[in-house]
Amino acid sequence: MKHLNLLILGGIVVILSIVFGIATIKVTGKYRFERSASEMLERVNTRSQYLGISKAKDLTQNDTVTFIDIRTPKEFDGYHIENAQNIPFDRLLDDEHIEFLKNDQMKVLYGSTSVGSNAAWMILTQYGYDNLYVLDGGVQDWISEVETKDIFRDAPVTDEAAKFKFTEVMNPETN
Amino acid sequence: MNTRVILSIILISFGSIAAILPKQKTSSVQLDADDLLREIRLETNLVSTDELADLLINLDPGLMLIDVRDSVAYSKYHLPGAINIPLNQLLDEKWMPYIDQVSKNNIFYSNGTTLSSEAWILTRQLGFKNNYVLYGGLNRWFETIIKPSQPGSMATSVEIDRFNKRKAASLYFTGSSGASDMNSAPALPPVPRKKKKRVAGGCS
Amino acid sequence: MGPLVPLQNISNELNLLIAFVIGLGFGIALEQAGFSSSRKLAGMFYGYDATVLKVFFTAAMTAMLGLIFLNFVGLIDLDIVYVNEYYVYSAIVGGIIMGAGFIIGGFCPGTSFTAAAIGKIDAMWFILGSMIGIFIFGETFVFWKDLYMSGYQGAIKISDVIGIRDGYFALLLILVATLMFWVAEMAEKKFKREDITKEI
Amino acid sequence: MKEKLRQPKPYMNPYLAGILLGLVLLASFYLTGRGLGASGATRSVVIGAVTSITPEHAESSGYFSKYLGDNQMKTWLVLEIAGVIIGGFLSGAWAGRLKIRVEHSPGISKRKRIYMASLGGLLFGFGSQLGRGCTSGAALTGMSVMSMAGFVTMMAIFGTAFVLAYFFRKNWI
Repeated sequence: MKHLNLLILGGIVVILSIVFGIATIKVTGKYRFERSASEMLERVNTRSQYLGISKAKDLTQNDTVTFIDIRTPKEFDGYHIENAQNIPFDRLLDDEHIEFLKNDQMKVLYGSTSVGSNAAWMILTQYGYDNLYVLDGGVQDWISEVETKDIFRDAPVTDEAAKFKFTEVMNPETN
Repeated sequence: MNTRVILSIILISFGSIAAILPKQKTSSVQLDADDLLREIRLETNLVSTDELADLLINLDPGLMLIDVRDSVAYSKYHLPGAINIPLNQLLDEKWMPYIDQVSKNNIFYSNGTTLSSEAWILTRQLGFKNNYVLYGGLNRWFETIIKPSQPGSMATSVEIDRFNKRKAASLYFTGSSGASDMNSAPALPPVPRKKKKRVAGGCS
Repeated sequence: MGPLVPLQNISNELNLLIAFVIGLGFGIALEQAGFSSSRKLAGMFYGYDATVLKVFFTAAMTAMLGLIFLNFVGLIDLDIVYVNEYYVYSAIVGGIIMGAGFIIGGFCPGTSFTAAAIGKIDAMWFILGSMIGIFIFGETFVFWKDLYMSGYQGAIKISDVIGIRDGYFALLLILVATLMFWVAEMAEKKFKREDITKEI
Repeated sequence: MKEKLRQPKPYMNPYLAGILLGLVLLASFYLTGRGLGASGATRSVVIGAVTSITPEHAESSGYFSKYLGDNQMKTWLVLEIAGVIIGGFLSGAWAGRLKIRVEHSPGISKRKRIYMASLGGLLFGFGSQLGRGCTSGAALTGMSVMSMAGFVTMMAIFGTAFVLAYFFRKNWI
């Protein structure tokens, strides 16, 4: 019979370890992405997340839209779009912002360039949040476009626009 | 109640639970949101145009340039030796051995940094390694390497030294030899052998 | 997230230390089960002692259920865990030769090491014999090369072959094993050999 | 009382020993991703010996050259088998079963038993290379990961042993 209680003890240990496993996985699995990479690729290809500076300009008056500045608090204090909220890039997934990011309000991410805010948009969207947009162009473009010249360009300032006529530049004759 | 009966009861109960459990597709290799966030902030995946110029001039064998723009832009102009994987085809099966491998260092590039960093984020999230992004893309490549701007009179020796290096690189890339192999699309390199993920084991 | 060595890229030395500790557990489990006695091992084929059957299948089921539960809670990635590759003909022919070796020699490689460790000289001869057998295989490999490489099916699982889910196969195996345990205990009573079981 | 002490302890209940072995196997999967093994270690020892005695011969032979890379004595399986030997010794010492002897059925002589053991070993060594693993490497590990190779090898081993049992009953009962 001595072995019997050893067997039961073994059984209890196994059950405990499984419960422990379930408990730990709940904590560690917290940041698992909900959307698959291919789903994200389709969204990225539509380029629908980009918001031109002219459209964004009108939204600053609209209070149902919140601008999110992902730069550091110091840069944020230096200059930021009026009534924008500052969530630095590495704080985006913190618990305190979950409620805010979850609400169905329209939110526009912006940073010093559109690359950082675009990366933030990809992570948050793949993580499961919706109605997030990316300001096309960073704070420099906003300042030069909106604050100083006060003219509203329609064409987006996307950094993907080719600044050079690559082919001509390459031909030795025209150099 | 001998041990056999007790054991059978325990095993059958666990077995019936196991029968209804869904098979968890835990690809441990995939990154979670916080890992990806941390890696992006470290910016270890960015390659500067100067670094790329050195790699190209030294004909670094481990380098693989991947142009993520569409095929039209690629045929008009692409960096020497670059292959074309348009972003919308990035996760196609045929490109898997190129973007999920450990033998070469891939550098994604496009006109700017947006498309290439999107490509990088998608591949990194799937756990693929050895992928990098050309910071500034072709625009910056042209601003710095092909047509470097003359540093001001107050420039430090470092800036002057860098300008000369860039000037030399510009000649290398725009000289007659450089221009000719530019538009001939290179033959697709051999498919790099993908490391078997499964652990070796057993007695074989 | 297991398995740790490949995923957390643990150093080779630590991996070898893990191998040694696992070997310790393996040796203790084998010796405690009585596998260090060839007559106890052979008992399964003559009915008087079905220890091999009980220990083997209980161990296989415990590990199988363990893997299923660990996978479910996401603590192990089964795509990385090694699954033996299936070469049809060499598995069968190799198994037949090993079966003959088992009934003649009374040991299998693992149990022979355990038996040798507690002083069984016949186990030491068994180990020597297996070394010679491996050497002969190496020397005459050219004859068996095509048999050795033929019939490659990849690392397929039984659940794929039958076409049921892993969990169902585990339950099926448990039911079959429970039946076998019952039959084995019946056989132990029927083919009782007091003289042998008392001695070993 | 002294006599009582000399009496070796009884074997553990087979089901409990099975669970213990199963947990060791599970630990091996969780820690290293691979199961247990034994015949691979014997092969490494053989290859280690062959390469040290006649290195050129080792390179030339088709089978051994496959394993020539790293130092054969520092491989996973050899360390594991070192653990098995010491684990077996400790468990034998604890249970009082340490005794230098030849265990054989009364029906046969020591000499015959040793012949049989070496012949059995030879067959097992040969078969384990052909079948890519023995009862612990291919059969037990294979069964726990539900591999077809493990299942077939196990059926072949136990099946053949059962069939041939009648012809070798003189050695055992």
